[in-house]
Amino acid sequence: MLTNVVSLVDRLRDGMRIAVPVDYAGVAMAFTRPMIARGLRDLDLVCVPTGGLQVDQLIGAGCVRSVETSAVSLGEAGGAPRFNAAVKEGRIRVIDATCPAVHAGLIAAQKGSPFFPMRGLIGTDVLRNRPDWMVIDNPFADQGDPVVLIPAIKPDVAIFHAPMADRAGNVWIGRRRELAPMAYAATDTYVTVDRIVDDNLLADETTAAGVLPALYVSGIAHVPQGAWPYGLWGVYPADTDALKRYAAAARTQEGFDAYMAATDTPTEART
Amino acid sequence: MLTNVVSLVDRLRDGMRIAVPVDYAGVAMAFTRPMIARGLRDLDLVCVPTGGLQVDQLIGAGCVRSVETSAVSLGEAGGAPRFNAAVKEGRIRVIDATCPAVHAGLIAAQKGSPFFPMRGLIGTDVLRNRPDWMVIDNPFADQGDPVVLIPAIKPDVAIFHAPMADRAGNVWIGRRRELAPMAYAATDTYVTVDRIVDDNLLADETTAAGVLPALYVSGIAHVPQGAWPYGLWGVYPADTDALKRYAAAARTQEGFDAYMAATDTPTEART
Amino acid sequence: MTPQPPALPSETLITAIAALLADVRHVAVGASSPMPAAGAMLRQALDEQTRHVRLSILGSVAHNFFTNGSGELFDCAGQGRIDAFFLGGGQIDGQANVNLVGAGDYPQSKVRWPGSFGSAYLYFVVPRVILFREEHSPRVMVEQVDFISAPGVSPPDVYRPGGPVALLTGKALFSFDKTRPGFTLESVHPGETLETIRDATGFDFDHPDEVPQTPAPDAATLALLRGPVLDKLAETYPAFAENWRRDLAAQTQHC
Amino acid sequence: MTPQPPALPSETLITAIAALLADVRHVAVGASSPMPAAGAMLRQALDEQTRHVRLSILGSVAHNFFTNGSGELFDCAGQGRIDAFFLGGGQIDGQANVNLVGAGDYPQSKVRWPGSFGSAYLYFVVPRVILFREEHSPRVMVEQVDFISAPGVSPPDVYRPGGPVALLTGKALFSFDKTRPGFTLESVHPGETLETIRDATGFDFDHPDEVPQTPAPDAATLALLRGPVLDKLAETYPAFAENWRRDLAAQTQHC
Repeated sequence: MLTNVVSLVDRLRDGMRIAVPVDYAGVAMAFTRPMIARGLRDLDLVCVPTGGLQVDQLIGAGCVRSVETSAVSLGEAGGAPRFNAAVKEGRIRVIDATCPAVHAGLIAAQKGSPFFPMRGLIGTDVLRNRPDWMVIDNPFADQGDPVVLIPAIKPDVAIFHAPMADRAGNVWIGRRRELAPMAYAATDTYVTVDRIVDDNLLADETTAAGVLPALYVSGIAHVPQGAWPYGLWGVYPADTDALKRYAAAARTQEGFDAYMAATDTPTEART
Repeated sequence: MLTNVVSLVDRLRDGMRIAVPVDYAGVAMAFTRPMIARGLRDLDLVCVPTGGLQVDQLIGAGCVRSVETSAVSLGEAGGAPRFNAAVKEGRIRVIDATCPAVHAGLIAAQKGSPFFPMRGLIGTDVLRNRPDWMVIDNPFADQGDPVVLIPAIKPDVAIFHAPMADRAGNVWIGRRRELAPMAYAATDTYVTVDRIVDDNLLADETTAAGVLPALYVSGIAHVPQGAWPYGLWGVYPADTDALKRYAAAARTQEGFDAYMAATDTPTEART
Repeated sequence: MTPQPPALPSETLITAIAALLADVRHVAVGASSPMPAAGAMLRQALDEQTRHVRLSILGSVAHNFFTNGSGELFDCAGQGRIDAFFLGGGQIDGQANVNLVGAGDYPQSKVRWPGSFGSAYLYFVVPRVILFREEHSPRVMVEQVDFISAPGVSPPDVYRPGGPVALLTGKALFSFDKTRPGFTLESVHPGETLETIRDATGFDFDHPDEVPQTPAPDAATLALLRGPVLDKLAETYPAFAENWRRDLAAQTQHC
Repeated sequence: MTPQPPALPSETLITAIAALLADVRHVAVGASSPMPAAGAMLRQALDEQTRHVRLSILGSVAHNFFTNGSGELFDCAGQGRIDAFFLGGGQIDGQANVNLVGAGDYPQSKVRWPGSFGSAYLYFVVPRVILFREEHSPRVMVEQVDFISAPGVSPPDVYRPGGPVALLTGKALFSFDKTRPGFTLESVHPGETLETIRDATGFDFDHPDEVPQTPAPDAATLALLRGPVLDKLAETYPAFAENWRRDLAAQTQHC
């Protein structure tokens, strides 16, 4: 169960559907460069429910075929430059969603249900561009009451970064519970963690409350600060200056290539 | 937010739909006798997903009009005597469900969706006796693929017992997370707790992971051992002997009435 | 070393359960099901050198690997992450329909049982459902159940990756053929014959010409059962483990 | 005591936001929305003696009252537990449609913005959605959006307990009438007139004969803003709070 990043990335394949979490929920940034180095192609990314730096870098490196997402941006550091360029040039397929629809698709998969009904969406161009979603009349209503059905989202793989794991493979996600449905819905889940603890996290009811059980975890790699330059909820903040360095560099493909060819280091360690 | 059991029970009304948890997840037994003393009538109970002693006592005291449940029993202490008698005599309406259908109805309410689709159930007499459930053909399937739709369950009130709460009204439920959807789905949630802590449970990420936020909690009463004779998950076990004393007494209505008129005390304290 | 006392009936049952769990990765058992739990623990012990068999005991603090409340078992099963589960029933019929609700007319049943629990879902989605009921009598093994909590088979258009594979009772082991559909008597426990099974069973079933006897555990299996399995079981089912130890002691005295 | 410097334009906006939040019990704001957060904090301060106004700031550790992941906001809104929310938009049109996706043809937009986030849901279920965009120019306030992330109004058969009630910009405050549907100019900020608003707005709107000026905060409100609100805001939005303090200092020097 405990291994290293490269051996986990070796299990990824071209054309896989991969779920990644929102900026602040624990992005497994440590996977990104190994995924690019491996030359993965035609990945279908699912952002839960939005994407950022990792998505932008994988797109910039040509690994991505499609992105299902409610948004992609670098937050305070501005728009996602390689995502925006790829959309404009038609080099990737962007499948625009809205946050609760991504959650709805994962919940359907979690529950083993074929779809999940969702309010809202009627009359949006989001819905108009989703032939994979369906509108039916709510069969419980006396008269016409359109409701959108979101099909189950079943990623091949979910990847994320978490504060800690134990040696039995239990991962502590705390109140970032969107990570649990990602793992429930995915066939395999690969996790990087800041630390490995010796005690079983399920043995204490206080820590157990924040655990994603080993049952759903296929592999774990110990990577301190593995979310950098993103932060880790309640543990350390994002390195906004590093995000801005990337944003400035990646305005052009050449700038992106140069940035990725070099090594960036945490802003804090630079003085 | 912090008050006592009687003032919380005073907020209940005849005819309310009340959700109660499974035996081991924290039953607010301390509410039971005050509810009976108040003379509540025509309650519609929703067991999440099964019921036990509390349900049996409320039925025995004549407070209940209907029970939606996947089962009612006293576990090791045997069948639920007053429930079984009331069903046989047609004095209550039993709405038989199956565990995941109760969860599905609560999740639909949690998500603000009108219903939730569920596999299984086709061909069961459970489904045949639920005119409030519907079967449609999965619109995402190429050919006929029947799927059952469970309408949202929106209780007026959810009641349960938990290990602790803070003064801001946050309740720690740990990994008994079925209690959260109960509260999300209900209009009001009243909780008894074993202890009140001074620190805010959300201030620490480890405890926060197991918290039902105050946002969903309408009132809390401090009742040590408030689940007795049931236990509290990870804290103290059930008092099986007390359950057996009740089971023996409640075989007849007279026995039940006599038991409820007297005071029973924890077996441990009896020596 | 004193010779081991012969297998208790319950030890033979537990061994039969472990055999039915060959190759499963994850088995879930109910909170008050010591025998299935023991079978699963024996499976773990038998396979210890080669692979990890996951066992989830509902409602047990020590064997609970779930952290998302009582709904997680069903989610997990719906995701295809539970390979085997046990179901009982107040009535079981020859089509493998199970009734956990009551005998007689519904809803005012003559005898009311607790209710269907999760059977109306799990029976559909868990690939290997083992029907387990120690009482083997015509009032349990009926021709047709009075209430279908969960059906043995479903029409082809119904989503059904799971279903019953076997019925184990205190008297015999049956396999289930969903194409027919119906049960086939696989073996009878010590002391039983085709005739005694016929008398105790309210439904028709197939059987081989010669009905074999359910195998008793061999010495190595008995050692596992009475050692690590019994110790582990005692943590969750102390009363059951104590009875087991008492039965063993009684048998030793008679030897 | 030195006289307080006059209200900054941002302080007038924050005061207008607080007015729009009258009577709400629970307001949620986005992670990068310091002005709406300040408005909500002012509302809390104004009502402190009489009631508790709940404020959830998404992505903030200190102001996060959710424990069920990023989906809880939407669940909470769907349950009717969020009374007010703010939406921006790369484009906003006269029907209150908002576009957070991009300008030009979809999907290969000339300009691509991040995406719709939760707007396609929250706009339907939160009773009081306040459109807030400081830039008030014809390229933002358009006659018709290029992509509808979320529509201003819906046909009567669509479940829609929520929707837009107002549009607040750096120049003016509009109310929204969903029956017409359309915006009405309620007030202009200091330095603006009906004419400057017309020039800056790509859509038609109603207006009273005399357009009032957006009221500046009174002395008591200013004291709250520059005291507890600014202090509290600095915890979550340090850069914004620092700029605010700098602007106040610069203004004092000019007095």
